[in-house]
Amino acid sequence: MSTVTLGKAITQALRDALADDRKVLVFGEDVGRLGGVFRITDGLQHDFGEDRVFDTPLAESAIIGISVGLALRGFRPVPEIQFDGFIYPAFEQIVSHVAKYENRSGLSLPITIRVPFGGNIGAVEHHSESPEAYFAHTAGLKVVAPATPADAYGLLRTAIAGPDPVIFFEPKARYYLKGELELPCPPVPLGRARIARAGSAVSVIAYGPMVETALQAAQRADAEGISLEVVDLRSLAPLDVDTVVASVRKTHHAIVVHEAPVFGGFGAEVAARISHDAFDSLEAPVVRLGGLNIPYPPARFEKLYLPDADRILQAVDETLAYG
Amino acid sequence: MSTVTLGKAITQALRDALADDRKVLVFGEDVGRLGGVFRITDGLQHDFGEDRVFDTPLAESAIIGISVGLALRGFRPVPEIQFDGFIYPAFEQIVSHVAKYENRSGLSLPITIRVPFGGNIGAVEHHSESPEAYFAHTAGLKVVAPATPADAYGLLRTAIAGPDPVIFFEPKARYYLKGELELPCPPVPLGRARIARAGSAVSVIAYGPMVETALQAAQRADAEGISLEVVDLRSLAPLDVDTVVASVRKTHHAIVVHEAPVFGGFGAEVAARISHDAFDSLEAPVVRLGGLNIPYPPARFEKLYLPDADRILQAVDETLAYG
Amino acid sequence: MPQTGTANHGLTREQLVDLYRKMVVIRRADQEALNLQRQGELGLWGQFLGQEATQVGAIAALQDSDWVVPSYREFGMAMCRGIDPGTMLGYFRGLTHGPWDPRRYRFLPFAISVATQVPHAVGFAMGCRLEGSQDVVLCVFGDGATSEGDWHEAMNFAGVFRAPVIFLCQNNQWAISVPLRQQTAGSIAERAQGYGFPGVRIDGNDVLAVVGAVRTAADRARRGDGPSLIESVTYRMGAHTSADDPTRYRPPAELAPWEARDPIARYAGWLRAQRIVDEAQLAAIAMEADAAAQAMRATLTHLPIPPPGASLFGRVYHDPPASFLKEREEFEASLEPPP
Amino acid sequence: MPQTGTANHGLTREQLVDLYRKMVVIRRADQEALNLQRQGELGLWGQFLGQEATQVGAIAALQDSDWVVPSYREFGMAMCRGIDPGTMLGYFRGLTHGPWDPRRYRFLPFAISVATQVPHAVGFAMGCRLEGSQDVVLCVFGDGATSEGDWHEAMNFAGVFRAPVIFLCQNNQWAISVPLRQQTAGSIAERAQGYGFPGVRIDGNDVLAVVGAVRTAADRARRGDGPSLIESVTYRMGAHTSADDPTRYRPPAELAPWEARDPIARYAGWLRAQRIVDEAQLAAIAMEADAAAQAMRATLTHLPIPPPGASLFGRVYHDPPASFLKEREEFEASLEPPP
Ligand SMILES: Cc1ncc(C[n+]2csc(CCOP(=O)(O)OP(=O)(O)O)c2C)c(N)n1
Ligand SMILES: Cc1ncc(C[n+]2csc(CCOP(=O)(O)OP(=O)(O)O)c2C)c(N)n1
Ligand SMILES: [Mg+2]
Ligand SMILES: [Mg+2]
Repeated sequence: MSTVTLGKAITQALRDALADDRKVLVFGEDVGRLGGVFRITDGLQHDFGEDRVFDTPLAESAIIGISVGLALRGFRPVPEIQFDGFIYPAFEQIVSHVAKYENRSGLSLPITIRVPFGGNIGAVEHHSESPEAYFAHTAGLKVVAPATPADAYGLLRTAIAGPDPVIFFEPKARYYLKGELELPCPPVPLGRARIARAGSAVSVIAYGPMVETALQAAQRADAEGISLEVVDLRSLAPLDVDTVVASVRKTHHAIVVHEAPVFGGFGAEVAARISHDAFDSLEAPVVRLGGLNIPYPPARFEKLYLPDADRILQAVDETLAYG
Repeated sequence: MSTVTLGKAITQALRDALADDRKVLVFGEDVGRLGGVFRITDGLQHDFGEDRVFDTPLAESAIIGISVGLALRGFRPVPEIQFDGFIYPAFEQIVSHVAKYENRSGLSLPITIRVPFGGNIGAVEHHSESPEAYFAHTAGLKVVAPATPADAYGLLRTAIAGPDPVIFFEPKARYYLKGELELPCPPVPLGRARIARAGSAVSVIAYGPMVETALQAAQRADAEGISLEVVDLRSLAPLDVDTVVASVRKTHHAIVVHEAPVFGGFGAEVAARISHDAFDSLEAPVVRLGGLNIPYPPARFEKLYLPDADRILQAVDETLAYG
Repeated sequence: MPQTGTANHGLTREQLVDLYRKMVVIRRADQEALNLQRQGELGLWGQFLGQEATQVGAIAALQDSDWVVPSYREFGMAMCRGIDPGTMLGYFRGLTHGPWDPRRYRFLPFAISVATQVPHAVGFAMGCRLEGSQDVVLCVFGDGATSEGDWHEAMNFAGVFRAPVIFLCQNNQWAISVPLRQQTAGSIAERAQGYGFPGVRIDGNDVLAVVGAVRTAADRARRGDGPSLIESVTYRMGAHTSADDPTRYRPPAELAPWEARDPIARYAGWLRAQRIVDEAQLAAIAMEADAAAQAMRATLTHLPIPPPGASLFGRVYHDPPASFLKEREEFEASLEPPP
Repeated sequence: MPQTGTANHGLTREQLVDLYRKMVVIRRADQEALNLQRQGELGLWGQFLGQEATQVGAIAALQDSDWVVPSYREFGMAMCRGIDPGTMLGYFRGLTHGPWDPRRYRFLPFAISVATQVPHAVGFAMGCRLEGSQDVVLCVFGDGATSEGDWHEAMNFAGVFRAPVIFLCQNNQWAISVPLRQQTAGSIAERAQGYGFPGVRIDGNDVLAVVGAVRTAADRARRGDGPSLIESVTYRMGAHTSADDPTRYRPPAELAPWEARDPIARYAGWLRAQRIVDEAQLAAIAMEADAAAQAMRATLTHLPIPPPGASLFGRVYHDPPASFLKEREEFEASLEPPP
């Protein structure tokens, strides 16, 4: 049993995947000699060679496009998109091919696209986006967003070893979040949510970077004698509706939280699903928390844009006071 | 007062916009001499010249990218994306620039991106997509989808004359739908939904091609003595929540329908909003109807994939039978 | 435009005749597919009339172990790879997105989104190189495709990674209604040097010129010397697709000079002059082509409609989520006639 | 690498000295910005150390009525256009996404997404041409940007529409940790001919060579003869940004030869040799640069934090929907301290 950061857990998962299967390839912009702008691939090129861990030219559409070709040839590509905001040039390759090529060819496309996502890092434009809803709405993709080092390791291993394409969103603001990681560990299946903290009064449903925020809120609520249950979705597509609905049927109150703007965000799917499946059990409307419906703001204002423990606790009071 | 098809109404809107403002430019793939693969721009190059109506090379990202530059220079670009499935290569330009450039520069970006969208035309892959949810979730964009010739004309004129970027989704399967168009007509504002048919038992909320389908269902329901209210959103962003919620508060039952896959689709936003704002008035869970959660199927199967009047009527029975 | 080269690239008489046979057979199939579309048996058809030399010559220059990454107009190439044409037409009949097993024929699915297949070909070729395999990849696209960003990114990657790929542009002068001069002010073939590999422009209506150029490029790739770009200059004698009306944009005078360069007539003349074929053989090949076209029609018109459940849900995921399987069940249940 | 050309492009003594002054002033500002970042006053800083000749020379070759479309590294160019550096640094302090009015300085906002500004420049230039205006557009990007699809699509459009645009590549040899040879196997300058217009490679550390090349391209564009590509060969002497550590990937030996080609030292030597400046002038310019840097620091550190409501909601739409205005009200209300 050892304590590692979320970032190091991802590095370990890549290292172990490269060691276990010579078909695994890691590539992208600056992932080689530099080891990635977040150092996630640090040391991998040195240890596995330039054929298996390599830098590409600056072209995201091609990075994903060659991943399709490499997968069709029998490899397991694990491309990195340097920042969330730079996945957009690859959108056509992802939506028209990564998501649909199996359906067209009958062939397996074991591609895992790693994307550091989310804000709270004081960055300039395009470096703090949360584009997960675009991909969750795209049939044929699996979309994952871990919140802990153990899940980051386990879910990434599962994604890379699996036969289907996965968009793997890494909460970049949590790369230094520490947690326990015991290796070898049992595989973490995709599509299974996790009760990050059991509670009884309100279900707070989150994923990625917001799980930690929800846990902070839960701790403070405890002090006020309010027991929050924190549900960590882990995987957006497939979505573990059963776990979410079971939690809400227990608490009768739900808050969904993510960093992306609320309008049309993934929280809408979760809220719509809860409102439908737990209709007779809800004692208050499902509350959606998220970023404001504006482009991601300058760094000095991002704390006003993003949900935090205060806003979650406010929502808790509202939902409990409803009616 | 005259009867025109939806397609011809759009052609007329483009013609009148070109005539009224010499800053308006119409361009894209095959929109010039050919008049567009759907003939929507038929005759415009002949009448307004090759400087104002022109063909471009085959590159969607550049078609949108030059639109940004032209708008910054003071023009009103009205680029056409030939089919829904080919807007993806332009995704970065739309999400990172069309949506955000005003916020960055303080300058107006009067760009109207025309996109024939939706299925039911027996086409090959990539020609029947419904990508509206991607854009509705993108702050900074306005997203419009008309259902009638009059709205197609009025909303397009408003979009082109307005100061902000608009993604204008044209229901291509309805290009031949006939309706009344009286010119000159008062401007149709963006963000105002329309009660396409008044009713009392269930609110059916739709936009674009599914409005006609909803009206067909309403007619059949009438025969069974069930009165459906059909709400035509017209604009997805901004969304006219007041009109939608007012309708549901009247009928206490809601069905949201679109062609796009249900999971993470725009119906999730509508359903989540209704479930929240009309929580105390709903007598049954909001039902979402849409495409299956799979890539758009081969033409021979599209009728099984898309919602139709039967599925709407089934949902009506379910929601009325609830509880 | 040069005359048909006399270099026969060491092809045997049989091989030389086979090039002719294949061109005649695919043209006849193309014509039959157009008939089928007009008779309502196909939703759409995109002719390759006039481009037979490029399609037959390119495949003839490859080894069976090599791979082909097509756009949507390479039906003739697919036939040359042995894919059954009647079954393939199931794609244009709207029965399936993927009528053949790509591994069996080493021929990837049609790519409708222009130029998006080019990076696939490069990645595939990078994989061949990583394996130390001798396989090379033929990547085919049109003149319009060279304007897309994906085309450029893939060309540059191929140069950097010395991928064993042959970029074959079927420059048929048109991208739907847009003529080449409005597609680019530059030269397609000359672009290759900007990526660090050779580019050549060839007479795409001269089947032997195509065989020669593709073989040279394939040898180069197999040697490990990297990619090549071939601009095969030809002409789209038909409409863009059955949904298109070229009379709206194409000057009629444009066709005559290209008819004079018809790849099949030219090659037949050369074969005759070389006394490689006689009229009897030519007539036999024509009959063979008719028979093949009739067989294609029969296969197509008897294609069963695949089961909806498998067609829609069967190949979306290799490891389908439980929720997805549930949706499939509900879908299939909904198909059963209510009791 | 040639020595500084003797051709002074008909520049007056004052103009020749001004080129030097500007290079010194922007370098000093660049250094000060790095200090400010290290002192925590800026979130990020991207040095342009070593690229002063290209930045100063290019702007000097334009008319004030011309437009500039930058990437994120053209801070020096922006200063040459008269934008206040202290205010501009508000961008890197995280106060605003757009610190200046693009129309006032004819200088568009920084473009962070690599190469995405290139089609903007082409569209803008197409607009100039449609208006029959004499304005030309200078579009600036790095060597890495040439690998992006947008770059290619924009180059091709510029050729087809004969847009009055100058493509200026600041080839500083690196794209973060990726050296040019891994970025492309070809040549950047040579790519221009594939798009139908001229491309040249110049010594980007020779300010007079830059003035000459950009002026030639601007004249050509103004004449209506269309675009040009200039590959300005220079070197990124600093880190990619303050977040980068080049010691992880850059061979130390690489720097010395480029230090020997320092654009300011070289030009100073030439000015001295030509007896255009004396030591007193050089000293005065150095003091002027110090003063400007101090002023920049003072402006930055005193920049007010703009009001949140206006900063976040004020420029998203020109015609904000009612629902959006309501969200803004709720947001602003939430900022008020609870009573
Ligand atoms: C990305 C994309 N944009 C637009 C289209 C619509 N479209 C289909 S074929 C075509 C022209 C292609 O021309 P070319 O590359 O020369 O190939 P050809 O059809 O002449 O063989 C266009 C614009 C498409 N299929 N994909
Ligand atoms: C589309 C996109 N992908 C990746 C990045 C991350 N990134 C920022 S700068 C850079 C390298 C750019 O190199 P170059 O074009 O040579 O310009 P330079 O920084 O050397 O001036 C990268 C990869 C980005 N900003 N945009
Ligand atoms: Mg063509
Ligand atoms: Mg560089």
